[in-house]
Amino acid sequence: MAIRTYIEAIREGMRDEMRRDPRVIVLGEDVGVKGGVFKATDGLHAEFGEMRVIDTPLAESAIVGVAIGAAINGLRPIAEIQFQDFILPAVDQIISEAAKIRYRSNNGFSVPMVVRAPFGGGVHGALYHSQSLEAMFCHIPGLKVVVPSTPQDAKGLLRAAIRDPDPVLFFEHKRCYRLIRGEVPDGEYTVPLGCAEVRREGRDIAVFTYGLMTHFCMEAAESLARDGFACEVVDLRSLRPLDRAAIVASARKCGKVLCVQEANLAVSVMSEVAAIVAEDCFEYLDAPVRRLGGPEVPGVPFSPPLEEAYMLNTTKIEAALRELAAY
Amino acid sequence: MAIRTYIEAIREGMRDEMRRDPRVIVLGEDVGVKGGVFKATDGLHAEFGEMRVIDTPLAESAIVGVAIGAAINGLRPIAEIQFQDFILPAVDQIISEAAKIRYRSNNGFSVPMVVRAPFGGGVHGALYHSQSLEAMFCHIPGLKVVVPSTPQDAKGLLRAAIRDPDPVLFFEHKRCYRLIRGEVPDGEYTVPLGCAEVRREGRDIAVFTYGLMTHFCMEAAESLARDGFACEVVDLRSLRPLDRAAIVASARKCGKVLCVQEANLAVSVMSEVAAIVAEDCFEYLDAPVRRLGGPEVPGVPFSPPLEEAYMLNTTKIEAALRELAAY
Amino acid sequence: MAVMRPETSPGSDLDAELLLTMYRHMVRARVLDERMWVLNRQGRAPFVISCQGHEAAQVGMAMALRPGYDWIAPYYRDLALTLVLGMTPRDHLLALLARAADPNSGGRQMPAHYGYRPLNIITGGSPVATQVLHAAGAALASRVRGEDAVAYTSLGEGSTSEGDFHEGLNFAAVHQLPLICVVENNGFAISVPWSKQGHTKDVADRALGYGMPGVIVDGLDPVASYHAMTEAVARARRGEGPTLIEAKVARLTPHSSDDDDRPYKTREAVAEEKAQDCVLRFRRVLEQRGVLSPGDAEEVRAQCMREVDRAQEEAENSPLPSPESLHLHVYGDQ
Amino acid sequence: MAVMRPETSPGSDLDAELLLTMYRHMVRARVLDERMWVLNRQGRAPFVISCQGHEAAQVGMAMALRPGYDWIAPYYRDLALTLVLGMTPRDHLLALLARAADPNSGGRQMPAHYGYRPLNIITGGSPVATQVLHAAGAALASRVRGEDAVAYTSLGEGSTSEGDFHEGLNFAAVHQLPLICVVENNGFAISVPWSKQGHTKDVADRALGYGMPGVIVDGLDPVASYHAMTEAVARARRGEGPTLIEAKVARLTPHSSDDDDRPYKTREAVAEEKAQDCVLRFRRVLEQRGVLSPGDAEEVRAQCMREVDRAQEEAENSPLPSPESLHLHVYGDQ
Ligand SMILES: Cc1ncc(C[n+]2csc(CCOP(=O)(O)OP(=O)(O)O)c2C)c(N)n1
Ligand SMILES: Cc1ncc(C[n+]2csc(CCOP(=O)(O)OP(=O)(O)O)c2C)c(N)n1
Ligand SMILES: [Mg+2]
Ligand SMILES: [Mg+2]
Repeated sequence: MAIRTYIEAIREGMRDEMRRDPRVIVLGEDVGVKGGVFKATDGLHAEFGEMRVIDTPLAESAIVGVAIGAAINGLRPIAEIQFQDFILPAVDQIISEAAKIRYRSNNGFSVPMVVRAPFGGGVHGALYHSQSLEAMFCHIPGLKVVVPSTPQDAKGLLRAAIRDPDPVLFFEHKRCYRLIRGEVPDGEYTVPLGCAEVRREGRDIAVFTYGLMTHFCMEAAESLARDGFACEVVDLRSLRPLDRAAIVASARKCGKVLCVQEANLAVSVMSEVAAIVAEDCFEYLDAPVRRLGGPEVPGVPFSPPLEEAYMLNTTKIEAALRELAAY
Repeated sequence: MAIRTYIEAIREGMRDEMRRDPRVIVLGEDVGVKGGVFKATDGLHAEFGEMRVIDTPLAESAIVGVAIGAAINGLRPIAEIQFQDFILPAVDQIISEAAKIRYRSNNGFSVPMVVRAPFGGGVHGALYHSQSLEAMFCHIPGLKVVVPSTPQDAKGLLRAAIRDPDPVLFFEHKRCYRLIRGEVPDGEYTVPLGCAEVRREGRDIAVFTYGLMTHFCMEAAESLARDGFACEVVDLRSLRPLDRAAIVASARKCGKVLCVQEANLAVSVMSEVAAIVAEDCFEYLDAPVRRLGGPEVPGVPFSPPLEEAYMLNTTKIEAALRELAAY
Repeated sequence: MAVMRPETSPGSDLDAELLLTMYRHMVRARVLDERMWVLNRQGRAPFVISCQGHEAAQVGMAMALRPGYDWIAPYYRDLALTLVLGMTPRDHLLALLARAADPNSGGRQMPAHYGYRPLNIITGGSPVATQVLHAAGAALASRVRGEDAVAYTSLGEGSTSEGDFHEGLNFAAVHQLPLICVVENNGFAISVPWSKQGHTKDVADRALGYGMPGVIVDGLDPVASYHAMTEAVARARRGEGPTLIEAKVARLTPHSSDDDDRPYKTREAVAEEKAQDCVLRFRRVLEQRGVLSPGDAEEVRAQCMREVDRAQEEAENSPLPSPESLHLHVYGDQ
Repeated sequence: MAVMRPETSPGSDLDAELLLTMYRHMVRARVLDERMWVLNRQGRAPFVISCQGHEAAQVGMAMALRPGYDWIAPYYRDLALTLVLGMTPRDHLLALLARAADPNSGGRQMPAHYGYRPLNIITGGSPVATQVLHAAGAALASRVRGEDAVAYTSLGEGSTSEGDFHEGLNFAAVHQLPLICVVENNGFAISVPWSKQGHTKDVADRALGYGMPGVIVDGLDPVASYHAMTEAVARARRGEGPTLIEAKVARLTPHSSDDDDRPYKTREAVAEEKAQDCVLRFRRVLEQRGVLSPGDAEEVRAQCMREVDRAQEEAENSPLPSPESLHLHVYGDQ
């Protein structure tokens, strides 16, 4: 096993799949010679050339729409959206088109395409380079939505996404890119979509989370462990479909539930997780479900005191856990 | 009080506000001479002229983006999107722009604009003329989202939306347009945004719903009442902000909760309602929260047997209520 | 790059066989289209949208393509186009009546939402102009594989106001993709006339902004349409990039069976368009040239009627989808 | 409609006072811009995006507008433009340092996201090209009220690939709105050259697709820019509709403080652009014409330095927003 950063794992995932399968292409803004604004595609242009690593015009609907057409005609495109915030001009292509093409053609056509985009705050990116907009896509049948939290998952899930027969939105937490390093297995492994991962076992409180927050939850759980409270930290990884069985199992086992996400809470992934718990764990609960998420404001502000006030961190999560432990 | 259909009430709401306030304009596809494909703007072009009732090019991002600019420069635009399904090309203007303009300018600018769009199924509209896409907007701070179920609310909420200082998405169930009639008060009343309405009081099961489903839930509740079960039917009306206090009050009072919506359930309005109940009503619940919604498929199919299988109706709701009553 | 207006006198240089084939295709589409309205008026089909007035353009264009090799991203008026490419009246009536055997969507979509894998006719949804990008993507994929297939896409003139039209044509121009985009300009987008969609006289002028050839063609003339398309296809196959073709056509019906065009279209304008009906016009041309002899036109029509009768019967006897099939084909790995 | 290339020899017909004002504005913007990079390199400002190389175009354009009356929807490079209109170095340094008193956003947005109510400078977000539609809407509102205010909007050449650019210009053309859209063409969108954004030689060709005048101007010449804008504004005020102006400028820095341009821009190209630096060039012109006497340029620069020093001090002493203010101004009725 090699040690890789999160972004190296993503880069290698793309590279390995491109070596393996000539149908895989990459397209997006600045993905060519520059190698992407975060360098996720660095080196791909040099290795695979202009035909397979395509600098597109500055037009997100085109990036996704062209990827859809290319997927229909036999390729396996990986479309990069420079920031998740800028996926919004492509929403019609994603929701009206990609998500519905298999269904509306009665299985005649399909869209094996990956849309990659960095999301999340904590990098002084302000309102439009910090958002966590995954919830809106998690509502839509026909899409799959994935958020890795570790290098191992980043590579394995990305490879699975590229091989998946349907459109997968692959959201990468930009703060993880260089912050998170870890072991990455050698060889051609994949990590299956649709499965949550228990990152830490416990029987007192079930913590459901994903992305960067996974790391904060692990730290908070660590801290509680010192006082004898055992938190089970579940990294959802796949936000659509959600791993309902895993959610129910951990919630039932622990009887107390904390849902943690960076995005604001209203009508979000953690609304759904809480709803699942409310539906399927009624007789097992020892406390009200608790949710912790971004505040009800339209984005992460730029100024450091505001950004800090906005973002969750280990301390805030720990406080919520202790409150729940005391219930 | 006069008797009006749902669509007449909407038309009168616009007309009355246009008479009252010269800043109010209407823009959209076919809203002029044709009076809109559903005839919602019928007569407005004749009364207010080309300058205030504007047939736009076929471009939804333009419709909303121009409305934003006009609102910033002092008008009160009502933008019509022909079908809610076709709001998706305008999502960037709605979420990146309209929703964030007040916040990002630190209160320097605001967007007093209404975006009207018909939604919902049951009219042989198939995948793209039947969707219920409101959930994605309910996630977004800075927006308000309204769905009336009666003519009285349609007119009163629409007037309140037009006078509101912020962007309001006003979604009208197209099946209600001519199906639902009812009394509409005379004079210049408004119905405040942000408030749910208890349509029927009861203490056995709290039913949360909105739009066309409100009528189906009322019928189902009627049927249960004959067997002595008293359902409280709460018409949410305002989906953002949700009336949390009203939800909690009815859920606590009844101890059993059924959430009913036409949209599919994952990461939806009823996920949030269930989550609120799970958070705030833990000690009051006598049964697991139940949700009833559209199936996990990408849209309402055209063929009658499929459309029927897709859509909720009184019978399906009644069955869920009886099951919950028996818990 | 300037906008071109190629001159072709109808039927000039094509042999009689080909002209006759064109005519048959036009009549077949017209007969089928009319039948769909009958079924609508009888209450047996809730929705019809029509190709009447667009047949000449579509037949001419379709005959310049290679069915099953080229990629096609059409729009809802392209009934005649799909018939020429190889779909059948039966296929379309199965869709109209929302039967399980509908090869476009298994009855899931509204009629006129074409999609047929064996012929590379890419499934279309309702949002207009999105298909332009799919066609560009399909063209890109053919190029990546080194094939000389072209991608065809079409849309109405009103739909060129959408951002996706711009992004698609711009992308195709930058990458010099083998894309042919046909705008079927019938003057109206539902009720909104071209003067409220664009400030240029011709839609083809939009091509100038993308540095690609814009071609204006008399879309009531199948031969002119065929020639324009043949040339655009040849250019595309040679790797010389995309073309925008504007076909000036007529909408002989209201927008759809849900529309009433009286508030926005004068009766005189309607009558004028009917007088220019492309099917009648082409019949007269062929009769003058002796390609159609007396009685031939009636015979062509009768043949088409018989085919459509048979197709209707088959479609009507074909089962509706089962309610359980609602849940199928959301994902490929289910 | 053809694309126009008006010829103006720099400084031809304007009086010395005006030329000097232009020069002062250009230097002031440059000095402020350079200071922002210093603060960035010192670690006191996490993000800078620059107007260096765009000053001539922006100053010329801005001087043709009526501040506080016309509506302005600028983009992130328009530092010089906003200064001419009436914003101050202090305003911008408050934004750079994310202070509560930042009049653009109270420190909420990244620097260079301009917005200033008293001057009708419409708040901008980060997604490119969306502002074109806001400007069209503002122009529409002025027209509805019968005012002769114009709306100005600007964006980079790469951003013209977005659908919103198309929809905005098309809307403005159809409704003949008083909109002036300026494309500041610096040849690159981050790393992507114009040849990968559009297949026309000039960006102004895009105007042809909308039936509006397209004007190409030497954006390194403030006088040419001023003239082109003056004419477009006059046309717009007279109700004669929108204009697209392409200003050929240079990007003298990497895209932003986060970018490294070495992988995609040769050092020779960079050196060539630096040699054409519009501030130096205009200085030489004014010196040749005797508008600037020996020592004047140094004095102008020194004055600007003093102003920027003072502004920096004020900004640095200004408080950051309080954490509680995070929750303010989500809705107006809170
Ligand atoms: C994105 C989107 N907006 C609106 C509609 C509703 N709509 C369907 S067809 C149509 C008019 C299209 O006119 P045009 O492009 O000229 O094509 P035509 O029908 O005249 O052939 C409209 C507005 C739609 N289908 N998609
Ligand atoms: C919708 C959207 N997509 C992507 C970006 C990221 N981005 C910021 S600036 C930029 C390049 C803009 O280039 P251009 O329009 O030429 O303007 P310039 O910076 O050269 O002045 C990109 C891709 C964005 N801000 N918005
Ligand atoms: Mg048309
Ligand atoms: Mg540029």
